[in-house]
Amino acid sequence: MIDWLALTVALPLLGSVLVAAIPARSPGIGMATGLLTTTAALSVGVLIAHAGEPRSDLGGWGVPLGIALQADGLSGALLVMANLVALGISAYALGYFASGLRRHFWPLWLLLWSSLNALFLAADVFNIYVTLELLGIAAAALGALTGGQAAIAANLRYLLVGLLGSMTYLLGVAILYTGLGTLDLRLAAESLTPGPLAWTAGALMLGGLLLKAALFPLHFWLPPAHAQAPAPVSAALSALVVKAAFYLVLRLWIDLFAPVVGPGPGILLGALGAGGVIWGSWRAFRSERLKLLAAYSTVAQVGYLFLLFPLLAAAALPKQQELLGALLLLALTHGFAKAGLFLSAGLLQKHAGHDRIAELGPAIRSLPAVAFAMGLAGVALVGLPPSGAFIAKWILLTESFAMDRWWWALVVLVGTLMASAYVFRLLENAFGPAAHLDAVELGGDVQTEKIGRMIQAPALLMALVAVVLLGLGAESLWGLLGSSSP
Amino acid sequence: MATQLLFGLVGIILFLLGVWSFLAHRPLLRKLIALNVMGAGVFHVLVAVAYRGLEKTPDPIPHALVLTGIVVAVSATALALTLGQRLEHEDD
Amino acid sequence: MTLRHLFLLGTLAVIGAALAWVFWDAVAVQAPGRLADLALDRVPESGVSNPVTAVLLNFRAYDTLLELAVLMAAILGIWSTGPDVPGFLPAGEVLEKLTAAIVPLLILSAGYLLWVGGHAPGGAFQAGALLGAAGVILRLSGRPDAGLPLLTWLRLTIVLGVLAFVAAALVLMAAGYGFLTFPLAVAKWVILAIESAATLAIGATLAAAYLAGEPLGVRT
Amino acid sequence: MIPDNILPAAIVLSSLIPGLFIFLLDEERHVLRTVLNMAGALGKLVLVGLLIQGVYEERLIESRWTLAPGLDLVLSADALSVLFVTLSTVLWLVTTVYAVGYLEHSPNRSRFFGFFSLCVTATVGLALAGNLLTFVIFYEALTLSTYPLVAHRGTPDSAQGARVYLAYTLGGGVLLLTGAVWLRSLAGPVIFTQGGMLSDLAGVYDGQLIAIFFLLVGGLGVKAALVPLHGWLPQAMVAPAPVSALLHAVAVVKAGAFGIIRVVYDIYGVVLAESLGLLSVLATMASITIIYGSLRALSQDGLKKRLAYSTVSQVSYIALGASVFGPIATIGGVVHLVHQGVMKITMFFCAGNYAETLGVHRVSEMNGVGRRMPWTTLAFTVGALGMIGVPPVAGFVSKWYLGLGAAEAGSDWVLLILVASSLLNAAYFFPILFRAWLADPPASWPEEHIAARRLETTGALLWPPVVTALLALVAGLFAAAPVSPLEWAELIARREYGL
Repeated sequence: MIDWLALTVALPLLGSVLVAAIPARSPGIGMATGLLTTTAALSVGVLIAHAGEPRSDLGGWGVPLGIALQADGLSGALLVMANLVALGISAYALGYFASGLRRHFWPLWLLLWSSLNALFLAADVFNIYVTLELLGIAAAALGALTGGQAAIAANLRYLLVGLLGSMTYLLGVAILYTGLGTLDLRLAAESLTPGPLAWTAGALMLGGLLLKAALFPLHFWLPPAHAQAPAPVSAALSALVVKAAFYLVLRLWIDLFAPVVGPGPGILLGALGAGGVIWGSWRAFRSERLKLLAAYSTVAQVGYLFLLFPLLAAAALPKQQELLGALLLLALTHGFAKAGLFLSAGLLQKHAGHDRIAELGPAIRSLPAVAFAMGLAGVALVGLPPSGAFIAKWILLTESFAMDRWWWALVVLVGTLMASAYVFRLLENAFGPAAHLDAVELGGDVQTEKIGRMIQAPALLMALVAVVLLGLGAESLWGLLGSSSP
Repeated sequence: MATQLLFGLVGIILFLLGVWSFLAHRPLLRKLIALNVMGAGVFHVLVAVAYRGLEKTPDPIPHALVLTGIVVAVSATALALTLGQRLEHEDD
Repeated sequence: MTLRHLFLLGTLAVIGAALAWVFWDAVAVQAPGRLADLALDRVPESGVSNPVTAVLLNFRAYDTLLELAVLMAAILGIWSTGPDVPGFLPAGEVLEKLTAAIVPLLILSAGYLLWVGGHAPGGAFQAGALLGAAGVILRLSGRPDAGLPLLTWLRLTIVLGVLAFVAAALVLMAAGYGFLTFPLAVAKWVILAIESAATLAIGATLAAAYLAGEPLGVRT
Repeated sequence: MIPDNILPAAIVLSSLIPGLFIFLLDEERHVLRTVLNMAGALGKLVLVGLLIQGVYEERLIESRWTLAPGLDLVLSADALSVLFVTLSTVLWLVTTVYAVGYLEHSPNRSRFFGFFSLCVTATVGLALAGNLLTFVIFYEALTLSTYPLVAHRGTPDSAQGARVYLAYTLGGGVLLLTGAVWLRSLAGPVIFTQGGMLSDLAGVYDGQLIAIFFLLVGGLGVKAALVPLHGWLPQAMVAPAPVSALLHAVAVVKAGAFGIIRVVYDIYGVVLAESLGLLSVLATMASITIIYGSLRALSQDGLKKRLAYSTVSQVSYIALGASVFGPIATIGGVVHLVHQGVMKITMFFCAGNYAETLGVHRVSEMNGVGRRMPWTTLAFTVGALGMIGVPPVAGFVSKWYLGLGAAEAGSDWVLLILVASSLLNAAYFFPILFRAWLADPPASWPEEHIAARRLETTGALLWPPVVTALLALVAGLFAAAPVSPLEWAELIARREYGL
């Protein structure tokens, strides 16, 4: 029998082994692996849509002795999103990296991909730790790929902070095992009772993960790391890696801790999320460089996601389902949109030789497709219709009014205005005197590259998905969530 | 029981010492060492959990976790050291 | 000792107290057996008699697979930062002799640990660590390549662990068993094969990591 | 024959699809681009014809698409939406012709016409919106699709104008959104219903309903340029003339005014709005805007600036009509939606012609322009007289009904406002007409681009204003004819008041 869950993890592992052994063949093997992995992920999605919640007991031992993989609507949707985005990033990377970096990029990239899939399917708290480390190490290595001093420094800090997070998480796991005698999420959820154990384990595990999810004020490491990485990596870090950490927080929160710790922590997370929305948007608005802007906007977007926690905690089941769908939709939209934005940024940087927003005008105007992609991505980040983020925000706003918690709505509205400020500060460069790039405009020394059509496609496609597909076709998400309710 | 608690408490103390020196010191190398101390602390706790008295074989699960954890920590440390070294090399 | 430090210390002290209390509480409760008895009972079905190895290579083999991937990620990351840093001076006579004596010993005991891991403490990681140590000693004694093969072969060696693991899992899956499910009849040998591959990979990886870069240099 | 559950969607798509294709066209494909534009415009016109017939027969015409559980995108046609759809479709056709002529030899035309089509798509969608969610979606889409048109020229001051425009409209959008979600949290899905749909909440949530009303009207007032939310309108004058025409006559300001009508009649219901005391406040805001706009127009020398302030003033007649209780005032307000559109677009076309042909941008440069460009100036005169309210031009009909309605409702001060504003209109339009016809032309025009041959300027520039001027006359002369805007407005009023 074919274990699709296991394959989504095993295929990229195998691919990574192959490209590591035969670097010369990296692009070919890499793309092939990417296609196969995405197919496996899509099959998992189909399984969820038809057969409910697939689960596979690796080694056939069954929990609590063995480790299980499992998927439900929440993880399945994120899994599919992650794989589609990763596939787009791979296609983009084909044209982006010179052969020198290529042979380093592919094996690490496939390891990162594998760890992402593993995290979305994880059902065992210790296995989550191992996977997190794989993710963190691959991500930091990829981020430092360009070898620049700033890049290395930023990603070393990123690696260390990540370790601090996972060590804290691991102590939480140890405490949890001491008290409950199991590492499986479901079993733990069944036997966990309110009390000091739940509080301590929760504080340690969630605290560690929040550091990786870059929830304000634990976001300090993110902007330099994401801004310094090569564009395809930045896209993966912002769109997927942070999402994976966030997903784990959400998963542990819904399944394990929310039922036993009361409303307090949820409100705290919401408040920090609000801080992230405001601070991240403000810094994005102040950023001189495009990639830094995109990185800070990620801090803000993570904030939005956490805004829903207090509402989730307070809502009754049908509403909770609705909110969970909105949260999921917001996360998916941001995944595609942010990837699109970073990939576009990378092309502009290649074309213009820099990413100083104030001087990007000519480059933007000479690449209309890229400008369009950025525009669409911007629309999705602000949460304007018809993007998926708009639907999600509409639900979030309605519920926060309906539940007499209008102050969360206020944060969203302010955040929306700030987001439009930083997005359009960027987009207005698309209008101006007719575009022709010459060395003078670019300050002489920097060398610019011609940008082919093929490499522009992934960015545009992802932005389109974020705005059109997730905007008009989101309804099925709630169907997918179906039974997988908190 | 007492042995177990002793190991556990030592583990917790080690962990907190690690946290302390991670937060209190700027140099990245010291932060890295601090992380390894934290790791040692967690592994102590796990080993303590595994202990079931002298007459019974200890719980193999935590032991396995510790082994895995050690390898993971080593890998991360190796990468971090290399990155740090690249930094210093560029500096001088 | 600034105010900030004092504050930090205070907080940590409080957290420590809380942790200690919870740990005490949890241990005293002695959560029904935890997994110990369950695991020990089923060791015979795992194909090895050493419980820890049974957990590592069978019950929780998935963790171990990912852990080997972590090692691989680390070394690939190290290589991506650039070529290895220049070696040390050749060793003096004493160290040279010592090395000549120790390295074979290390390799020998690595083999022993690998084999004994099946039924007594030991296994791939201990063995791999010894091999890695051998590499480090060679490096310290002035061998620029730390006794590692040429890069082409080295690449094959460091992926060997993951390769063996995934290959075995996929083959057995194709054969109709679950992913990472080792039928008892062959379990012992599958595990031994994986462990041997892993030992080589771990040893090579640790030694290569010590070079802190991609060993592009031609051998001397 | 197109089924009734497809028709509204088809009307929206008939400009969306050409627009998307136009984006993909290379800059040089002028012919193909024009063909696509005209095909879309004419196709839309035909579809709208079918729609009018259907609504007249009171068939249920509705397209529905589910976005999320309980959130539907609804496009449906009632008498009011048909009026707005028809207006924007007809004027889009004319404006397209004009724009093709106006933008000849200018760069980035694919981008321009792409967003031009999106803009009309948004307007039509907003006209057909069957519930508040759909309305908000297209309202924001309108902002997004007009921004690139305002910024199109890429000069520093057009960038500045676009920035201001965006700041105002996005701010307004957030107000509207807030009101919309708040209302939904109270009332569930907000479906536009003739006579209103909030009556059963009245008495329970009065306070919140009032707050929500002002959030909604605040959001809509930005686009409708209600004082003090009008600041963007004069600034947006930097846009090319066809865009100004569109912004002022069809798309943006009309979207705001149309939204206010929807809120008053189809969400709150005129009775509830009256009983909550909302109408009088709205009437006051409208009156202030009318007077203020006219006063500012007096002092403008820039022709487009003067027209802009006149728009500020004129559009508020619509809000005024909506805020005076009684069917007759309603008729006046609703019909002005059409009349102001036809007349104002004429005047902007003419302003564009003066600028393009002779380089005339200021009133002070218009001496004797009537002799050089008689047809354009004739069209301009028709528009101006209509704005003042001189019979038989359409504007007279609007003001007449507004006046009657005010009298009927017993609010005489509204009559005073009408008289005062008409005098002001005269005060700032007659000088222009006087210069244009009676003063002697200068020796040479500022910069004459297009020499006078058989026509005073290119055909593509000349015919649109002439046609729209004729429309303005016809709408006035045959106001009593069966399918005139007035008749249709009466139909709307009857249905709103359930007469």
